[in-house]
Amino acid sequence: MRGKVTAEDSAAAWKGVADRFPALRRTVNAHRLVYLDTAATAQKPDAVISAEKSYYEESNANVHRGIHTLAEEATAAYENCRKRAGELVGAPSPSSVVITRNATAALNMVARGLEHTLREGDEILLTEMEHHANLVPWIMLARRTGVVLKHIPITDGGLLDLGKLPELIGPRTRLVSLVHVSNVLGTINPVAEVAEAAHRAGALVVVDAAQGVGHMPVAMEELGADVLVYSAHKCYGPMGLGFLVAQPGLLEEMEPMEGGGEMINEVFLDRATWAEPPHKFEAGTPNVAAAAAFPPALDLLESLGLDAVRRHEEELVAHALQTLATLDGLVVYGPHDPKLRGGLVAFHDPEVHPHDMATLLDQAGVAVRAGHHCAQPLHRRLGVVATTRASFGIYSTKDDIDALAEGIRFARRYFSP
Amino acid sequence: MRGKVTAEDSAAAWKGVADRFPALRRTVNAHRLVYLDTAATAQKPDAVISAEKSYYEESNANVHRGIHTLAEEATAAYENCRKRAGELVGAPSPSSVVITRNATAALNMVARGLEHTLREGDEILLTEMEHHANLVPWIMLARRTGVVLKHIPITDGGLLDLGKLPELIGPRTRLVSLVHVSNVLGTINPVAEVAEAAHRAGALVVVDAAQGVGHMPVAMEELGADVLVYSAHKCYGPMGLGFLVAQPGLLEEMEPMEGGGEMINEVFLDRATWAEPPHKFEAGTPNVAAAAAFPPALDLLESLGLDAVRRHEEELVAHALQTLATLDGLVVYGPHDPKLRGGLVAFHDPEVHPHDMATLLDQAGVAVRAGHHCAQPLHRRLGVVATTRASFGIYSTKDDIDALAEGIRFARRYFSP
Amino acid sequence: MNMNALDQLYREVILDHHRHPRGRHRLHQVDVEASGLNPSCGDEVTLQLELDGDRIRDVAVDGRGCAVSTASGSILAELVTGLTIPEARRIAEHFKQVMHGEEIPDEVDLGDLEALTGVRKFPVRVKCALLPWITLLDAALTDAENRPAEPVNTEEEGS
Amino acid sequence: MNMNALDQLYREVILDHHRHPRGRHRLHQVDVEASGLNPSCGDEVTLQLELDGDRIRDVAVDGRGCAVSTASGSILAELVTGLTIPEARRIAEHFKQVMHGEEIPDEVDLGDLEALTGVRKFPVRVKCALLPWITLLDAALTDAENRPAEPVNTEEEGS
Ligand SMILES: Cc1ncc(COP(=O)(O)O)c(C=O)c1O
Ligand SMILES: Cc1ncc(COP(=O)(O)O)c(C=O)c1O
Repeated sequence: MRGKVTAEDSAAAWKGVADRFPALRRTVNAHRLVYLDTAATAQKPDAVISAEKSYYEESNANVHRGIHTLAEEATAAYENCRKRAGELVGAPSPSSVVITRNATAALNMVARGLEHTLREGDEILLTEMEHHANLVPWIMLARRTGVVLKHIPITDGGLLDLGKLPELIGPRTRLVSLVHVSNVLGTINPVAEVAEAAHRAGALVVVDAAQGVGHMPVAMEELGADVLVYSAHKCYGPMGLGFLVAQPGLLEEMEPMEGGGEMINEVFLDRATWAEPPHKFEAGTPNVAAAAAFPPALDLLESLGLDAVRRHEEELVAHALQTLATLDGLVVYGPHDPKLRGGLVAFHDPEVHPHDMATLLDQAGVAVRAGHHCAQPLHRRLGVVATTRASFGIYSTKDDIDALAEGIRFARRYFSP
Repeated sequence: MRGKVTAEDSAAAWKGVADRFPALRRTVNAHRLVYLDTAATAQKPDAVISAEKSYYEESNANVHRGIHTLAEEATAAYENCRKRAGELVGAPSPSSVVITRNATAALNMVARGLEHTLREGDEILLTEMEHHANLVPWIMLARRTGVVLKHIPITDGGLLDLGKLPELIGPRTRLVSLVHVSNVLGTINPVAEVAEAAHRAGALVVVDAAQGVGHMPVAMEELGADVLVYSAHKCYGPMGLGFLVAQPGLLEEMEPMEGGGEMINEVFLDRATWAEPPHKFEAGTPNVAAAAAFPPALDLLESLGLDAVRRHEEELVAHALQTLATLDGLVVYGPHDPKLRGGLVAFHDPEVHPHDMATLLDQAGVAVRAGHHCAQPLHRRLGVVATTRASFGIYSTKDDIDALAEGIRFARRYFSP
Repeated sequence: MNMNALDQLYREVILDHHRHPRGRHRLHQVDVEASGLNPSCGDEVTLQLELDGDRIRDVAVDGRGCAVSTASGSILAELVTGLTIPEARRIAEHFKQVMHGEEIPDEVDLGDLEALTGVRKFPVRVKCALLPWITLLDAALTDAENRPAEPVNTEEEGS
Repeated sequence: MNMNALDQLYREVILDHHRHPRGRHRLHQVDVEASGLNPSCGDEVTLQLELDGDRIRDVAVDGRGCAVSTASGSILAELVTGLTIPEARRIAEHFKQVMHGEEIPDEVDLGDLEALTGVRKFPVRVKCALLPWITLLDAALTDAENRPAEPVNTEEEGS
């Protein structure tokens, strides 16, 4: 992160922040849009949208190889994104930031990239609350290599059961990969604590920070992350853009998952050598337009102050927990303490199935997500196949949450016999 | 492709087509921009730019899983892109189209996806004129599996030396992957002929159509392609979007390269099953914004008529070949007959190194590409480390080519002792 | 609230089937059992058929799902009981076509199923309505020609 | 044409070095040989040093590249001949800093190299100017402490 903002600047920036998001001005089924699906993808501020437009209107070109003005401008925009995206999470340097398609691609790159360092019987430790993006790449890796997957269980309160760590981390543990903020429970995990145990055992620590970055201050050093991944689209940036940030040395050790242009040093018909990281992981024409459009999202977040962003979401979660508690029988998942939670709440209504709930809420303009949220094992653990999730962003308000509660009440009435 | 356009409609569409590309209105070093780098990435028409903007301003959401209006709109836009992108190349059905990051990602998916069907000693046939995107994934595959790579040589005239085919394709040949239009020589390869020989030997045919699609009619059936890949950004569409199109059955056979959300059927902590194709190859949040922005590019191409687009580029190439021939000593690569060439010309000036050439041309507002164009083995074959390439699009004119020739003359004067 | 759209989706008969699902009984004899899953949302359904030659003597439906998929399964139990396998297949095919918005070639009486066609206004919910029917078509009826049951994925069918 | 910018890049001395590159001779004795490559554009350079203790007695430069990299190699040959290894390292480091736009901590006389600083206005060309110097720094001088030569990649240094 760059320089801190003053309290006054931050307050000024917060004023009318929702007005900067054009999509929030639309109506849905004749209601104002109440967008509570930020955890799936955040809405984009006008500055992001116009930056992408300007890029295409002015500097559109392929990067790196080009010796003409547009290509230079495009390259500068692309590399500026790398720098800013790294700064946001305390990357050691711009060259430790790989630009990817999304967080999912980044996690797959890590799994494929470290495959050659892993042997049958080596252990990888995950958690029971992972998103499929941090499960399936390792399952695929285990199939290919015979690596053994273990999982930190969760308590009934929705926390990682750290008491189990000593028996789960051992000399065979080579890597621990865990989610920073659960996209279902909301739990903000004590990543640093897990990382310390992992590092003591000589294991690498990978952090899936897809739900944390842009919603609270995140510093990979503090988390003890050797690798941290996130997606731009979940923190107000464009789609088609994600990041893999690594501590020095690791990218050198990793093998590239994909081959092609831009990632090579020398290519012969039958052999090739790779460029230095981060380029060796960026095969083909990158999404320069998205890269050009991300920094304005970071400018906005910085002007608001990430501490203030976190406080805002914490207040919203507190309000949501309180409000949902007034609805008899509704089961809310995850910790009760808003301090331990990111800006989202998943719940189950015994009377209304999540799909019906989402459809009914949509009729009232309230956009929530229903389903397993790419966390089937967690839902199995919770004993349900689907939940309804409301998730918040810098533009969310208590009114939005009240509209949600109102919608749930309506749905219950609608379905009551 | 959809319905044919009439000659009059097409003529009307061609009028002022360049005006639809905002980037072409800019000046570079006080000259009008002469953009001759379309083969690296095409400029975008206003309709594409505004479609991406509208998407973000109105329907921005994550796809598939969402039961709310924005998510439905986003899903519809995404699936419409799949349909249109497939129709452009004669895909058997929308479900045979995988949406990827770019052509490079698509080729890597094919190599990784078929890996489990290949054995040490099996042969893969490529050509000497491939882009790194169609070399490096196979080199990586060969390293992992012991598959043997062979290459169709090129003649001094820049054509595939098909006389060598009989000795190169044999019972061990499992796959032939070749470029449709060379990004350096310009050669339009006789893909159908190669495909026939490949199919007789029971080999699959993969076509890298990155330089063909959007520049001439392309039908995978006619080419004999089992798999065809291309990038949206090279045919006037947005960045961060590519396609892998396959004949029925093949996607079922291929393993996914990446795991994560959206691509699964059931996930347990230690195992998972995949969704049906094409979804099984689309892990994580896709680039919906880019998908929403591509169809307007296709609308434009269809209004111009792809036959007319091809004629336009053929005329430009003919003019370029003629014009460059007036420059003493300039070596132009590839076939002499414009009918055999796509819309690009690479050349080498013995007096001015390509980098210097590109820099000098840029001072005159002329954007060309200098270097090996991600085809080092081909350049080795041509006996140079770098060439200068001018490439054309629907907005290019003979004036642009004249400006190029003028620039080359200036560069020669500048460097002459 | 946009009552009209909603009430098209959740017609009274749907809500009734949802609240009082048919086919939730045990069969005397299970000749065929097949399960279906909507991977994107987690809805599950299990169908059991009791056969008498090529006639479906009884149907049991179980599963976890939304009002739409529950009602659809309930209607299935009601509608298919007593039909021959070809008759059941005809209804299922027909319903699938209707839900995919295709032109309907011939007249088939859909009975209560007619009420489910309102779901077409809600594209993402179409797969909820189809889940039991796809399971019937792709697994149960095919198994009625005696192959071992395996779960089917209806994802691409419904979205 | 924007002559001013161009003439900043291709100053007369650069063009002269380009047209008449120095160091294109054979050494009596090759103590160190190192090659560098710009993968993005294909420029290649090979440096040979003839050493006398820690003093560079003679330098030969060979390669294929643009005017900027050719001139830069030529200037290198001229400038470094006769220097000690630490002196050569100091100039190379200094030039690298200058070309990366860093604040310059101490005064170093760059001689003809000064003329190459105009390349900074052309960011993508900076790596052309640096190729011989990075090759000197990362390979040749280090090899002067006796490890076997291997090509270096200057890509990330220059872009
Ligand atoms: C022939 C050819 N194949 C493949 C590619 C790779 O395309 P992309 O960089 O969009 O993945 C290119 C463009 O660079 C190309 O010209
Ligand atoms: C915790 C978590 N990890 C990973 C992802 C995957 O992000 P993406 O789909 O952008 O790759 C998500 C979002 O879906 C998520 O919530």
